Amino acid sequence: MTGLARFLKKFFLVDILRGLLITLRYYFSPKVTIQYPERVRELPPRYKGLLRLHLDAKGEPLCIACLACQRICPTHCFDIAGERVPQRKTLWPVRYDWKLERCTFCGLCVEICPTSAIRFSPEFRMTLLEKDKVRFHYPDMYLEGEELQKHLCGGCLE
Amino acid sequence: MLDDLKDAPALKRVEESLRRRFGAALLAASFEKGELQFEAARETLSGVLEFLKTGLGFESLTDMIGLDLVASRPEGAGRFAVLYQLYKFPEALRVRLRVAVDDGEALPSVTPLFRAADWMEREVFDMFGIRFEGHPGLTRIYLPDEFEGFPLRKDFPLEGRERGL
Amino acid sequence: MAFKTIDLNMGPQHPSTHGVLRLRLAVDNELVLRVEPVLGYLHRGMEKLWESQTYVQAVPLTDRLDYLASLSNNLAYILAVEKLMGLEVPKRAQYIRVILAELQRLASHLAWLGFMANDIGAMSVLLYGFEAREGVLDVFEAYSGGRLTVHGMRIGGVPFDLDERVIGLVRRALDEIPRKVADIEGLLSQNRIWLHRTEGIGVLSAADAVAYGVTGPALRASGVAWDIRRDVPYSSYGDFDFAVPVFGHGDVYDRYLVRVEEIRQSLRIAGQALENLPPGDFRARVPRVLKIPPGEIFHSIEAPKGELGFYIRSDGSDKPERVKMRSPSFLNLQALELMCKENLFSDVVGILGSLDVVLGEVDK
Amino acid sequence: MTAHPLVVDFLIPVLKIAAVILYPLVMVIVMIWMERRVVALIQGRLGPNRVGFEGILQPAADAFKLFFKEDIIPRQADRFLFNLSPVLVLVSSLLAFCFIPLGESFRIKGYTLTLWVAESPVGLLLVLGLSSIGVFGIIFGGWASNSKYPLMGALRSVVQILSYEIPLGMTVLTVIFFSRSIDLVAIVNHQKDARIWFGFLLPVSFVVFWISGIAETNRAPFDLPEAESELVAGYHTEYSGMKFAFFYIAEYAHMVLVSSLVVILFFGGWLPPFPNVAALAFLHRIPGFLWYLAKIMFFLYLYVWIRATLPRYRFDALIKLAWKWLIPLSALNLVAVAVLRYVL
Repeated sequence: MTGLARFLKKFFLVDILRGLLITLRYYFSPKVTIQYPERVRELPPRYKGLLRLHLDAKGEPLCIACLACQRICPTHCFDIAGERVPQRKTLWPVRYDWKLERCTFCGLCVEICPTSAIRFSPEFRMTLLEKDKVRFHYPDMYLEGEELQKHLCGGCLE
Repeated sequence: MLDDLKDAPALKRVEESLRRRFGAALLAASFEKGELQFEAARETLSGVLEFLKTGLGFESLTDMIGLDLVASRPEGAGRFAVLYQLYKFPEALRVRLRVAVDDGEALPSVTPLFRAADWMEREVFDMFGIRFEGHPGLTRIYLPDEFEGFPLRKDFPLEGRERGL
Repeated sequence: MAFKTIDLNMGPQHPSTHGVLRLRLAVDNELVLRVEPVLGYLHRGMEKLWESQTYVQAVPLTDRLDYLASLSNNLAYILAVEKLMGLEVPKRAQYIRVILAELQRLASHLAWLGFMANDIGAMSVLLYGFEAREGVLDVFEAYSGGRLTVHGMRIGGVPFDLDERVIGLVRRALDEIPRKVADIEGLLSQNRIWLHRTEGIGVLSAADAVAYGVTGPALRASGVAWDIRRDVPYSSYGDFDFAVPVFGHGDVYDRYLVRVEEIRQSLRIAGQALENLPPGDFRARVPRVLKIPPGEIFHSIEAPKGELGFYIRSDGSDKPERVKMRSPSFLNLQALELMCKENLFSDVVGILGSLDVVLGEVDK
Repeated sequence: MTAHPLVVDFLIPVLKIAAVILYPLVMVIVMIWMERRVVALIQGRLGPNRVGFEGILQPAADAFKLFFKEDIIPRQADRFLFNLSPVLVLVSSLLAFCFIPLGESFRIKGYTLTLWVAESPVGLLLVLGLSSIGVFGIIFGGWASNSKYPLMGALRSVVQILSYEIPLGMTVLTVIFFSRSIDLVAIVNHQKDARIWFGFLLPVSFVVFWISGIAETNRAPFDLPEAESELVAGYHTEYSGMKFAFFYIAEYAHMVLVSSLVVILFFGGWLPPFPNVAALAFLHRIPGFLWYLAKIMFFLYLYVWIRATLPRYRFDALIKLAWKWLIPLSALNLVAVAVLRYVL
């Protein structure tokens, strides 16, 4: 490119105008962000939201209190106790505490659970008012959707 | 001469020239998992590194690793060990030099040879308490200067001490 | 009247130090005389933690090292453990790992492009870079559920197979990124202000780069053609053909050019790996309680920031006796003083940005 | 029937003064909203659209918030100067608006209502003088905050504004060659009579004036005194609450002022475009004020558009650009226009 062409390009601000054209195109192109509470982005099935326990077909807890998840967890989030129950051979979970504030959502517990009792849910709303709501105790581990929100931040939804 | 070096001719040449140059001062040599490692005494450390850099062309000091072997050390050997991981650019060769250090002993600083060693030696000092003579400014790199104790030593409790600092 | 230099503190809480880095500067009005980085504000004692956790439990911890490239950290640590065990990973898992690692390099470089441009004033490029990066994060989210700390690799292979949904997202990302990068280049590469702020600034000679242990794009911008993916191939990188961009001046502009070119190369590699993805299982059998016989190895990969290496020493138990991480940003940052001397204050921001330093990796 | 003297001598001037103060503030509010929306839209974001219709009340929300924010004065700060500088900056900008003619004067019941507060034969000089008083506010503010980053921001703005006043002044001279008067109203009327806008007659002057205008108001790509990524927030780092709001409003008012100057000097204030094209005669029915407003909005949009696109200059290049490019260029342009004017 000859010196003159480069000078003319420089004098008539060609590079700056090209930049301005690009931003103008973006000004009129569709936007990336969405109006959050009104529209929520659809989450993929494997999304790592809050950990939830699950019941089997008969409504009994899938969890057999084998403590595999408690042992594998790098940040020691679990405190589980099971007891022998007449109606089935495996243990029945009596205490299943999960410390949300320690959890790094790494997924090792979900992977190692023999009966896949504990799984990630697409629930990403984790705002809560009282500090002790961070510790999930046994029955709360089954809450889903709106009841879970009611449990977490107590009725501000009305 | 290590027999299983035959499939790595370049490393074999390095091993031979080192043996020729230092002979007995080269305490041990091992070739496991494709990595050549030498053991040298504290006194000959600078000499060996100098030769490796200028003689054999290992210009890049990739890493310096401090070890606290209080649990797994053979009898009589120093409690600590410092490993120098070296690298030669064009031929992509890796060599590791190991030096045993006892508690309270100091190592000669290699900063004049490898400019990269400056912070690495400060980190080894910060974590293990191994001093390096001739280092331009041997102070702690991560922890505040008034911190007592060396965290990566095996006797340092995992949860830290009650006094916090 | 002796002229007093200002002792200026940049950080640890400053808009352009990308994390909690504190620079103690001696400044004569605008001219920088001394730069002394102060580290440790994000020191979490990773190496001590690793000694008290099993090999499997340590993987999610490596996500938090270079939190902009968590999959590269996973890959480096896992390859080191597999080399220590002498475990051979199935071909399909190696290809999936290459795709994930290259996508992670794209995400890291695009995030860097945004931060770098924003530091020098082009604020819109920050959003364009992040917009392009969203495509890659969607792949990670669909694949393993996490976007930033992804934990998408396991010892012995990868946690899931690539299903249609994930492959579709990868293809979409590989299509969109070139267009967005072209826009960003249109805004920056020939822009006179950008050229003026980056050309000839913070020059690092090849000899200094090697002496200071600088690796990665910064080293290749200084003219040393070294890329571990090509020179010491791992995880079947040898199967793909890609170019290693090398420039000669070693200034901020060349580091920008190297990373932009590397984005194009990563797109090629990920594309090739996706096209000829071999069949087979995606994860080798690994005993649940993993005990590794005594031994020690050092293994490093080409992470987006440079050579990320792990030295692991095992003592036969299920926990490593010692894990040392070789952090590229730590050593790249050491060369900052050399590059910033005799430059103006606003260049320190540019030079620091061009090194692409992430403090999670520096402070461990 | 002439209007009642009380109305003429008291009510109308008071109303006009109120209008002069309200006009820039309204423009500033519109500007705050426009800047946040336009930059957002350029960056692919939606921008504030929650408070009020499409986020129109967002500036009011910001002002309300700033009003209640705690007003911190650094301990060793020089209290008097620290409090004075925001006032200085704001007052100088608002005061300059008295001389800006917004539209033609027209007659109501025998009384000519003029759309400006004061018409002085030296209007242009006054406006330029007042707008450079704002610099003192920035310098005192930066100096009085007694902390390093504001000090550097203040030092930068001193040199920047001084070096860019010279090309600004010279290009204004070329306009005066043609209008033969520095009364703003006369300049516009002259463009009406000559049926051509000075902008087309003196393109080089317009470009240099516009670039210097951007530098004068510390706007990107010359926003070094308040460079977020380097000096945290430049000269107003230590300010908070209403004092910070003063700086914020003053900067936008200054931008509106420079846009008005560009419009008046180069694009015929309130004149409708294409005066000599008969077919477009209906354009004259639209009042002059709306034309003036439309032109200003274009230039304000240009400000924001440039800010969203261009990176920031480094300090030495900024000064080099002024002294090596703009000043020689405007000097040459001055001579050329003078010769041209003499020959014609």
